Amino acid sequence: MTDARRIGLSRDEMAQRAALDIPDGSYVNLGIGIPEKVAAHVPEGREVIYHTENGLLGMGPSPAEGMGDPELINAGKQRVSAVQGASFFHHADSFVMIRGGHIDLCVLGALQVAQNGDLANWSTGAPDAIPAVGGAMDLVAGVKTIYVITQHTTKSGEPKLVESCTYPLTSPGVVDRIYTDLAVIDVTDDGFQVVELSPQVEFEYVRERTAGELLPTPDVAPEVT
Amino acid sequence: MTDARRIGLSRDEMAQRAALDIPDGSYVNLGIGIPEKVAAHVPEGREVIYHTENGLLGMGPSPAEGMGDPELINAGKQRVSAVQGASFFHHADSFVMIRGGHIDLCVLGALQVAQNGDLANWSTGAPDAIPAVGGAMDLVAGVKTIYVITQHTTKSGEPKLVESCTYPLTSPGVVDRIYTDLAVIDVTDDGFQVVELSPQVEFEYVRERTAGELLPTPDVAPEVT
Amino acid sequence: MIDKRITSVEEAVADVFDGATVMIGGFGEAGSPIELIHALIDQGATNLTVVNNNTGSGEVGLAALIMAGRVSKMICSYPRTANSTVFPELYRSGRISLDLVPQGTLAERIRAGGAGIPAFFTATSVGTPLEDGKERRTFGEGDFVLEHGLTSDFALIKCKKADYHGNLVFNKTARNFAPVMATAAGITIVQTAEVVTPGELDPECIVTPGIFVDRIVTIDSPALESELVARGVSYP
Amino acid sequence: MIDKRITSVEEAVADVFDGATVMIGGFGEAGSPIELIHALIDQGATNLTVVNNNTGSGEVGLAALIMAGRVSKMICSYPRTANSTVFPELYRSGRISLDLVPQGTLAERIRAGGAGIPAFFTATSVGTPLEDGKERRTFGEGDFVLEHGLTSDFALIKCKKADYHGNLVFNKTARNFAPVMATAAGITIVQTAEVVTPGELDPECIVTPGIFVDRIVTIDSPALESELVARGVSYP
Repeated sequence: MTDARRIGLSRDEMAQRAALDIPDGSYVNLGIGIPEKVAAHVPEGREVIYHTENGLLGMGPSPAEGMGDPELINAGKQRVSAVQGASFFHHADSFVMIRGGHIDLCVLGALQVAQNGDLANWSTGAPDAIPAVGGAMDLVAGVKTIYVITQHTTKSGEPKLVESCTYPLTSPGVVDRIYTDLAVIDVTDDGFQVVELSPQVEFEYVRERTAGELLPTPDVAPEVT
Repeated sequence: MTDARRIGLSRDEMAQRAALDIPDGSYVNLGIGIPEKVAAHVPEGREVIYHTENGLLGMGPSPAEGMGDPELINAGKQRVSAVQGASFFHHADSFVMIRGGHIDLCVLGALQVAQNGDLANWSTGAPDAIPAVGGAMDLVAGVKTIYVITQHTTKSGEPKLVESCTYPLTSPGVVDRIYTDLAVIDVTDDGFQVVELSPQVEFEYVRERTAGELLPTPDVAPEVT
Repeated sequence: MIDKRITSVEEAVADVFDGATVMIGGFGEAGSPIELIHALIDQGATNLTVVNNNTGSGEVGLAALIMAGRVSKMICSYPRTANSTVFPELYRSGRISLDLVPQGTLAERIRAGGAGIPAFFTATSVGTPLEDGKERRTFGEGDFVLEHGLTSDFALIKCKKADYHGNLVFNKTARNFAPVMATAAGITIVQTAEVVTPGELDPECIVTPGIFVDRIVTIDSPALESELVARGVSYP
Repeated sequence: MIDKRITSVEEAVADVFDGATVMIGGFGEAGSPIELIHALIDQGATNLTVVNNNTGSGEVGLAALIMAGRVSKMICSYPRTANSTVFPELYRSGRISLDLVPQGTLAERIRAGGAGIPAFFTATSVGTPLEDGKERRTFGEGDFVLEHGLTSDFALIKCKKADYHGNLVFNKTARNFAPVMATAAGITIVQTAEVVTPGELDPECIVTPGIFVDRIVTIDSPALESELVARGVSYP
């Protein structure tokens, strides 16, 4: 399955594809890693306000290397900026926004997503690992819509879209949509529903690399409609 | 018992007596009525910071009639001022100070105080009364020390210091000290303990007007020590 | 483009529906969004549940809304204030119901509602008649009762200055319940004396971040309840 | 006269006792009260339970306190960050214990501790291994777990500016856990870059009112954790 790395979207292209689905006027929290790249790709003309759980609404781009304020950082502890109209607040108030359902959308990475929407993204459960959860459980339990961006398979080719998660859960039944290098996939009552295949990627190719139930898009296979 | 109005302290004198016991550097909430008068009588040289539950720490004196800001008021909805070093905050934060035990002292009025410290000061339980509680229950449940200022008896001469309250409670077992026109009285495990009699007031006179167990001060009756 | 300004109070409250729960800011007249309340009276929604610390005074603002028969239930801590005659009459005649909540519990229930906390324990009301029907539990050395988070369909609040993203700052003790109500309402409607461009408010001093605000109406010279009451005004 | 200034960091932390629970502000280095932490290392108290979102980095600040063997238990959400090697080693060798708490639950538990709320329900951690041992209950359509308020003997926090009554304002995202920790600690010790006279801070913009603050020490040019780590500093 090493060809899975040669076809499909790059990390930046995955972020770019996800960015197309960020609605104008929404309040968004972006997780660490590929999700962080989404902000740079939101189409012109949309105004999106970014929240970082360490106490800033209205997060702007990172400053040039060595610039910025070491006390103006994001949840990944990288220096960022604050846009016009930003506000600072303490941690408990920040999680009022999250837990209270005020953030419209969160884009996160994943270790595994199950076909019922279960998300595992904080621990492999390895006995010698130092457990660390951060704000992941709060985000997925509180934010209205959860998007995941992830490679379709692990580096060794194992599916990350699975029938049921083998890793410890971050929260059950929370994922709405998944952006992988191979496809855009919705989590539905019937299983993983392909919304869109990446260029040059065939449905069968994706199905072979998916462990749960994978439904083709109506366009690809009209008989499913 | 109409002479109870002719001897003992006036309302201002009761406030003045209570003010002597307000420690330097304390954070204090004063209830509506006689307790409001306490601030004016705190001895020179003590710095006391007043809290009003509607969102101000560092409340200052009322402005002259017709002056002030209608949006700078106290819990009794009277115009007040803010001292140097004051801060404004919202209602939930205000009650963090109260419920979290951060206010050192609260001085309140009472309908009845029982010898076990039970306080009734929000309702007579009359069937036609409009029930109204305000912040009284939060204050007595949260503030570290509770002082009561009250006439020793009702206008009709009924004791307000009682064996057990007949009115609905504000909170059980919360009152530490009571300032009446006739005496200063501590609530102790053994009952009401006279700390100090008002000038020209005899212990027996107070005992006749008290329904609970009343203990004389050690000075008055050394055998009790 | 995020711009939450609405042209008129009429538009701002147009979708308040019969049976809605409406939180209304203010402690007495301080912070009372009187123009929004009057617009709600004109709009006509009825059978409302209203959350406010009090029940208004005279025959304007909240008291006028109650007097117009639009409120079937009040959730408040102190329905008995100076010049408050409308509520007592309707209450005694059984035409309005009352859910009496201690002031700090009311504030915290609203804060919990906005924070996604369905319930919490507090010592307030333990051992009193207001404990009736609540679950009691011992933690450490104390007893506590279970209280539930409170949310609403709408919040009507007043502030001093807003930017059009919905960031708000308040005036002195007029802040009171408004910031927590903004978090607990499905739709938060704000009347402000002034609207500025995002960036003009100091980000360290914003009290209510724009995420909690849906609509902003400018009322540059809001009426003062006590002045209307003193003049004997009866709304409408 | 209310004046909470203390001359030195040594005096400020002198009474921290063995076995104390200490909340330490900061999210990574932003808001970390590094001079107070170093004073606590010098002071020598041991067997501490420390509450912080992380476990420090390099061999300065919180990481140095842990490296010195003074911390028997960490309560935190994310003990694994860049340049964080001290905690993992001690944890794997069983010399320090870990109470892993989701970040928002940690913030809310501290807020609850300061607010006199012994316990509250939240959806966070439901259906995960971190739910183990917690009471689960259904409210409405959702399931929630019971979490307990968290208090401490001391809090060490950092701010931008204080007045000597203890009113505080912060710098940007260095605010993070400090305001809630100030409410939840028996004794709150603050290092500030500047102290002013009461009245100089805008009362509408004060983040932490003085009632939550016990001691203030001025550190006008605080060290930056990342710079110390980059220079390979190991404290003491």
